[in-house]
Amino acid sequence: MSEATATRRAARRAGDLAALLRSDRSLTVGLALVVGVLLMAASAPLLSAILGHGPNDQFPDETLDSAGLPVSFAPGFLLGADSSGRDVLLRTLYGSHISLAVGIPATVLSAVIGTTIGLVAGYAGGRTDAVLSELTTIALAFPFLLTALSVVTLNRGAAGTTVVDPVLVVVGIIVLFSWTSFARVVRGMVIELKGRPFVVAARGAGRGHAAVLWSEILPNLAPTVVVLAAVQLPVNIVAEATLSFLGVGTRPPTASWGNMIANAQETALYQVQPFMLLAPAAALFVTVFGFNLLATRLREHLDPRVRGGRS
Amino acid sequence: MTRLVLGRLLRVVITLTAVVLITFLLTTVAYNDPARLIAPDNATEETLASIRATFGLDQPWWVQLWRYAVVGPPIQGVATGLLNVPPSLGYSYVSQRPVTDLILEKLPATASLALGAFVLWMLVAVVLGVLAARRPGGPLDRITSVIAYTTLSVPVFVVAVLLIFVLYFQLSLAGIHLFPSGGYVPFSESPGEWARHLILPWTALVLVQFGPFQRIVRSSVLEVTGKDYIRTATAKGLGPGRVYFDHALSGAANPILTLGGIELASLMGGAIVTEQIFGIDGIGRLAVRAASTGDAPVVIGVTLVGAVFFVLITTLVDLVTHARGGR
Amino acid sequence: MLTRRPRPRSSDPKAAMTLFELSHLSVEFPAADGTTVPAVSDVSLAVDAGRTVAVVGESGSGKTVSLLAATGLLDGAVVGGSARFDGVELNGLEPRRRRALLGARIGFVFQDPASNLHPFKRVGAQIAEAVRVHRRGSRAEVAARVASLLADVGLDGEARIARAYPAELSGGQRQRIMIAIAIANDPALIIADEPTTALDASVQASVLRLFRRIQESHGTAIVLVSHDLGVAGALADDIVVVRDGRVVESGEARGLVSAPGDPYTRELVLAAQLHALPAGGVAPSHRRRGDDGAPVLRVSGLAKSYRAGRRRRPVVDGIGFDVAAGSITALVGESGAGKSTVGRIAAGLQYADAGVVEIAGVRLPTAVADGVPPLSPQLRAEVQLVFQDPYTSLNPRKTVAETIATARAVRPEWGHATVRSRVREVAAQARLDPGLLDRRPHELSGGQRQRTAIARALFPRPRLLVADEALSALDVTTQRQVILLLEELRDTQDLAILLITHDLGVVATVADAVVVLGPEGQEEAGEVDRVFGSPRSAYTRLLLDAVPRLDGRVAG
Amino acid sequence: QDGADGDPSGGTLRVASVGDVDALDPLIAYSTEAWQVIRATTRQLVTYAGSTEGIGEDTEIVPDLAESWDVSDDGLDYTFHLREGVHFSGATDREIVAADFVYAIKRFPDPNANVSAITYYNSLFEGFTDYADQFAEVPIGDLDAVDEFIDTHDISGVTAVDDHTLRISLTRPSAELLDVLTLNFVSPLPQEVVSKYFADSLEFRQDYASSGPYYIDSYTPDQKLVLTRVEGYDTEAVGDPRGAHVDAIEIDTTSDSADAVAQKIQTGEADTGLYVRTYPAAVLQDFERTKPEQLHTSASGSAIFLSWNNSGEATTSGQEFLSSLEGRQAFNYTLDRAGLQQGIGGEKAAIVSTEILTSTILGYNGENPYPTDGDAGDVARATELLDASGAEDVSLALAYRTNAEYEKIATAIQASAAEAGITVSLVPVEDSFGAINAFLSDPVKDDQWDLALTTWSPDWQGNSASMTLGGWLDSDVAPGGTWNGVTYDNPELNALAAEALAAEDPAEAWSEANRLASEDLAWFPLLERIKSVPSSDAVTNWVWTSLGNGPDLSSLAVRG
Ligand SMILES: Nc1ncnc2c1ncn2[C@@H]1O[C@H](COP(=O)(O)OP(=O)(O)OP(=O)(O)O)[C@@H](O)[C@H]1O
Ligand SMILES: Nc1ncnc2c1ncn2[C@@H]1O[C@H](COP(=O)(O)OP(=O)(O)OP(=O)(O)O)[C@@H](O)[C@H]1O
Ligand SMILES: [Mg+2]
Ligand SMILES: [Mg+2]
Repeated sequence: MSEATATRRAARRAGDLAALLRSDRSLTVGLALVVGVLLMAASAPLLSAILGHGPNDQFPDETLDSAGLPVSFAPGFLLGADSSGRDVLLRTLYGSHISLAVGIPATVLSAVIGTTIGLVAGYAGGRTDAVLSELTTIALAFPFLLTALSVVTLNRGAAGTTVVDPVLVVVGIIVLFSWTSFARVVRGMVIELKGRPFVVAARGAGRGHAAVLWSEILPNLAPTVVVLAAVQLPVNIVAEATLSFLGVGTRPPTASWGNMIANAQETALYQVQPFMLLAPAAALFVTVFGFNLLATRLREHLDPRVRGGRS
Repeated sequence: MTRLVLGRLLRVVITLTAVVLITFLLTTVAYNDPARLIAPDNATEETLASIRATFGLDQPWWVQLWRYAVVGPPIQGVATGLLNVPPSLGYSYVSQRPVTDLILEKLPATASLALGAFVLWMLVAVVLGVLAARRPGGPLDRITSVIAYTTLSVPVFVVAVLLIFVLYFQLSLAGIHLFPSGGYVPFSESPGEWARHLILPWTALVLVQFGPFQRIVRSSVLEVTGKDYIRTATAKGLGPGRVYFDHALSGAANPILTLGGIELASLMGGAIVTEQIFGIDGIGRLAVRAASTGDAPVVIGVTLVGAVFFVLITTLVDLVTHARGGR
Repeated sequence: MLTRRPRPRSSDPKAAMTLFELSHLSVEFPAADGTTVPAVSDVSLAVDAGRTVAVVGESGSGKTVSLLAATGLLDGAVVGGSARFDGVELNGLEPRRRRALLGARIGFVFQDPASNLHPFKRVGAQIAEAVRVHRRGSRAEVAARVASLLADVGLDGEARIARAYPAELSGGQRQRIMIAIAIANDPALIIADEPTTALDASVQASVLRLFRRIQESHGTAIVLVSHDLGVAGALADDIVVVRDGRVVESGEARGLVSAPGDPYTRELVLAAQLHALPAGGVAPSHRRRGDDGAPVLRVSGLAKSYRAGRRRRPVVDGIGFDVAAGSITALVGESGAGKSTVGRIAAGLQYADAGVVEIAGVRLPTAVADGVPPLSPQLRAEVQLVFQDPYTSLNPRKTVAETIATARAVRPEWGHATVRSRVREVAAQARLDPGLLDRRPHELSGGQRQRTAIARALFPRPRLLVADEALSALDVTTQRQVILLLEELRDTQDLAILLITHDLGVVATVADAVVVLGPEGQEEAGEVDRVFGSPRSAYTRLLLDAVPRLDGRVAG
Repeated sequence: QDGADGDPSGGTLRVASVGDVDALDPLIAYSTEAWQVIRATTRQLVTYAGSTEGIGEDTEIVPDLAESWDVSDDGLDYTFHLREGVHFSGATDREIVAADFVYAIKRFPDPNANVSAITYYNSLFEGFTDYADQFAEVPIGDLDAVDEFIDTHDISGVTAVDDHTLRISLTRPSAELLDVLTLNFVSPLPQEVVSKYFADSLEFRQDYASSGPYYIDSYTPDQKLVLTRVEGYDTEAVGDPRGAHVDAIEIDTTSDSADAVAQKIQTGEADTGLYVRTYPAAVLQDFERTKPEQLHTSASGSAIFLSWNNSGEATTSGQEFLSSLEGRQAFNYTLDRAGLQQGIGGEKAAIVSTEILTSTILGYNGENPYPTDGDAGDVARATELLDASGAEDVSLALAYRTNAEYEKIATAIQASAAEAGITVSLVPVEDSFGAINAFLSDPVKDDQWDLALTTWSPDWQGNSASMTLGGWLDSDVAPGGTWNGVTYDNPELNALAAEALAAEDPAEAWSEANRLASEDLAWFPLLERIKSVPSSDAVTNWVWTSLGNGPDLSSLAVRG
């Protein structure tokens, strides 16, 4: 392909995207929400600099009354404080860091692992497939939360340190449970694809297994994997929040929406300081909703299985 | 068919063996010394040693695994191995009772929660899914899709907290005692109370889970409604009810069944949080307690039961879809 | 052999009772941008009780849409004009009253029985349902009715059929089930949309015979949709020719075929001739043969089995033939006979269990195994396969140029520049516009796709080309172009071609030699004129008899 | 039947509990909440009467099953005269006799039971240690062997003279013997029933022999415990100081959190709560505003403190740092106790604690060896001491139970330590007593924590410093290990404690010991809890019990 055609193609794609956004309002909303979440994440340090305090700084004098109850508003604390006198708005903004720092790598990793395993299983077939499929079944057979509770206890090092960063542990646990959906779908697609005449044709044209996998099969999986990843991302974000809610995810004092919600619920302080519950819940909602919306619309536009659905 | 069933059974056995093995190793490595769990706070090293000897905790892990699976520590004169007849899941360190008893005791609550939610959820999702598929882009489709994506985006623990706060707490404060705050009443004791106690947890589970499923039902049915054989049904002179709820639904049933099976199996996992918040004393709470105290036999037992549940359901779904013919 | 049933035409058309009539029917589909797209703009036809009207036209001309719209089976379309059945206006008819007609007085036979039968319901139940919608009756009465319907369509031989799922039946059997559903309530009108397109010649003939019998015994009116004038001519009293959603010509069948008035009709007649055997028999081949005796492809004693559960099921055995350079050898036979299997083995894409397969003197490995045998790049360059379905044989993610160059691996000596110029060269040979090289398959028409596949096969300069049903998915004009291309390649490039097809008309037109595969194995092989002129095997004769022959000669 | 006309009897007391009662066997139960329950199902020789004023006021010992008792002149022999005609209920209804006490005490060293409370008695009762040593030989898991051992061995200092006379002989005079005997560990138990079961097993709970006003009517683990008053129970006749007003006590053990319990009390679904460490501050405020008469407040003597890891060789730099008094002082100065107090609910919820002993305990001085302005800590002073000690990059691992309140305290400590340049990393441990205990006492995990946030409630009020100063902190008595994380070792303190334990009037010695340990920062006292317990408006006759460190469930009454 010449350079000129490449740029032309790119320009056409950009034009297509603009047209797409204009015609698909849900996609636009989803994209806007996701961009909003990213902005939110980016704005956290900025706001912190402006306010002059961090998400873990405690200001009991400014924000707690004599009975230790947090206020819903104080100068510099737009959404009030939590029971430790920490800025709820700032913590909510910083919470997005954890959600994204767990959600995105966990999703990418599980996509890579799941796709590789599905690819190998589907393409090799036979015994390899049997073993890998069994592995997938075993992974699926484990109850997620219960296993997570056990795995977390493994991560205790000396002197209160953790063997690995708890965020990595959460990522690991989530990956452990989410690669399977990729592997299953990819395996099915590969089995279907490898029988397709164009793959046989490529073999007939003298191309080796690696070349066939790389240039014939993988490109055809890509849209589906992207869509699956988009679907999995919000699921993984909720999984992180759930683990943190149960107290086995992100460690205090680091703010995560899950443990902020848990804290509000456990102390029942949301009854006097509703933002303790509403702010993280709303942030979580917007994030998950945005990614969900984006994922479904992407699926509508990208996933051949869905697109071909109505004929 | 027989060969298929036998083959599946073999795989089931392999899966479950792997689950036991992995959980066993995981809990052995991860948990605190169980002897300390059993012993009192001020136990001497001698006491600890004698406890370890009793429970075989001083043995290498493979011996422990062998004991767990085959003979089991002889507690109160009863062998507690997995492969004994009747099979036993060992002995809880904390409550000092057979794990099998513990699980059987908690099973009705969890089953009521999970199965009830599953049935409700199936009904809601299937009916709304089919109706939405009848007029894609129509008002019902749009409303259900907004509800689906909204509830899908709220984690169950938020939904549950809000449900309790509004439907129990605020209502009760206002003098309307419609729902209890939680707890579980066995069906045998009072079917009415049983249902009354489960309505809120069911609602929470259905709300957060029906969305994706309703969309799957919708898109499966929608995919099918474009199919020629649906037109054949219309051409036979069938009314829309029969066309959608019989022909289209049964044509779309395979993906629905498959996903439904997986969801039912995973409901048990989802029930952990729900049980916790609604104070339903089921397997989920048992498991969380066991995991947090390090009661390894209970954790292994519950994991195994969960895995059995999962494998049975998926196998069943496989066999059913297989038996349905077609393709 | 099918002949049209002679039937006296009513001297005064007005006097005959018109059962079903479309006048100035138009159909528009709403488009995404809010406007509407016309699919049918003016279609009129009429059919009397006991008579048959054929609607003919090329693919996409609006045949199906008109009839579905007329009967209210097309959701979401805007229908204009009028459709009357037995005096009742169907357009805008209340759903309840329409449902009373559908299935009861109007029966439908749809194009593809595999997709028109419910995959998860037993066929017996599907027939029973059609009965029960419109009639009350006990379980036993319904069962009896189902049994008699199965007998009517000639499926009373096997008891298992009623309990079978559609997937467990053959194409012909499924089509008969469709017909049983259509006639379940003795309808006055049967609308049959391409009822035989998917079937091979012998099954097609028996299905057409079945229609004839039903019509005779019940006086049913039939509207037959087809893109094949041969089929239409065999069954219909009148023919309506449709193009781009308009009727271009209509009239009495025999006259229309023998003296087409419209150029489009003439083209359809020509196309039908392609599939039909020439009325005067096949002329002896006058084509140049490979000058030396050494054939490019030599097959003998070839056997192949597939794994079926634990065992292996033999598919072909004892196949033997040669393909010489500069000649076309056709491989024919009914569906499932193993034509594609032989083709893939010859192309080095599958192992043969046993036997000898030699390409350009090199023997291919044999083994009882699945998978693609490893061949040297040199050998891969010698033989290429063109797949049946042009769409699935192209990688949707690759451009035409990338696709064509797939085989560059077998020509490691070719540099970038050579590859690029070779791509242009074969594209030109395959009559592919250079402007198409940057496109992806979904931006191509069916013919362009097939030409891309042919160009890809030609790319490494093979000496043998295996073309598996390379024509069947194309419309008639494209088919003719591809045939010309193959002939040209044979004649100018000295290419040896193994042409797999079930279309004996095509074989008669282009092939030099023919190999016939029957259910029992290879029936016979030899030069086309010899085999078609004096077939030795009864099976070959059966095949030849099933091919429709166009009556009359085409003027101009 | 109705409290309105003066008689508070009748009705059902509904208690909402966060989780199940951790023990019902009087020998095993060692949590204040379990004691609240067991107080209704067991009686002792002597007891505290309960107080309507506050937990700290409940210090008067009254006769319970012992009508009267004599003490020998040397203070070594106690003879208890039991009431006649008092019966068990539940599993058996036979009369309670002196042998039932003997049996109960003989159960203490059962190797299957592992009784924590044994330290109160083992060196005190004559012949107890010999007996216990022999008992340790009995194999675990064999009930018959246990029964046989008990039948064939005696504790020389504990004898049933006749059915209604019990004699206890001591190895040394003890000022607190009667206090110790108020604890439910020494409750009469019928051997013919109890010997059939392992201590506190489910079978034990389901076939429960009660000696108190209530018996176990039904028990579903983790769901519900129903206690029903013994038919015709007459407190006058049996000399029971407990109120025993309500017909039944229903304990719903399904609640998940303090919040859930509070909601149930607010909606009237429950009358009061159990296993609630602190009620949500918002709820307390609400009660105070709208129905103050239903909010009951009392100092409790319960302490929240930080212990430091001193179990043998220092395995971390943090442990090293804390082993020097200077280091401890520096850290102590970083603690903002006023902030912590405010954090857990202000003056209504806690008072600042700067001594080892709390305000309700004999020996409390009301002093602060390291005073700071407004108890807010003194970062400057801390930094100064840090500089002087030469320690750099001090990093301390703080173990705590993962619940909102402890998490708040832990993060607050973390934040204030950071101001002085000390890094505190948090080590969350599952929020259960068993889990934290197993964690802190496991030598393998010794290097995982330097500080532990724990709590402590006095077993009884007043003269109970023997539990802390004479118990955990006394390395002569403390049974090794790191119980509650406490691993203090100071011979000077041991000597003072010994003196106090033997003294006729131990006040002076305890006070001195308290001063010493507080100055040496044997642990870091943080706060002393104030119990604030809401009740439904049905509850009348609110009574505190020091034994349960909370409401006396056996004495509350309800309206209607
Ligand atoms: N649901 C629909 N929406 C929009 N356009 C449609 C729809 N169905 C058919 N069309 C268009 O209407 C035209 C006529 O289609 P129709 O199916 O009637 O063709 P046909 O003559 O039956 O062709 P074939 O021989 O291939 O079956 C085509 O251009 C087709 O793309
Ligand atoms: N990969 C395979 N595995 C198992 N059986 C196969 C496979 N490919 C083909 N068959 C079976 O082998 C037989 C011959 O198939 P083949 O595709 O060669 O027939 P064909 O003559 O080309 O038929 P058609 O005209 O329908 O294309 C059929 O019964 C088919 O079901
Ligand atoms: Mg058509
Ligand atoms: Mg074929």
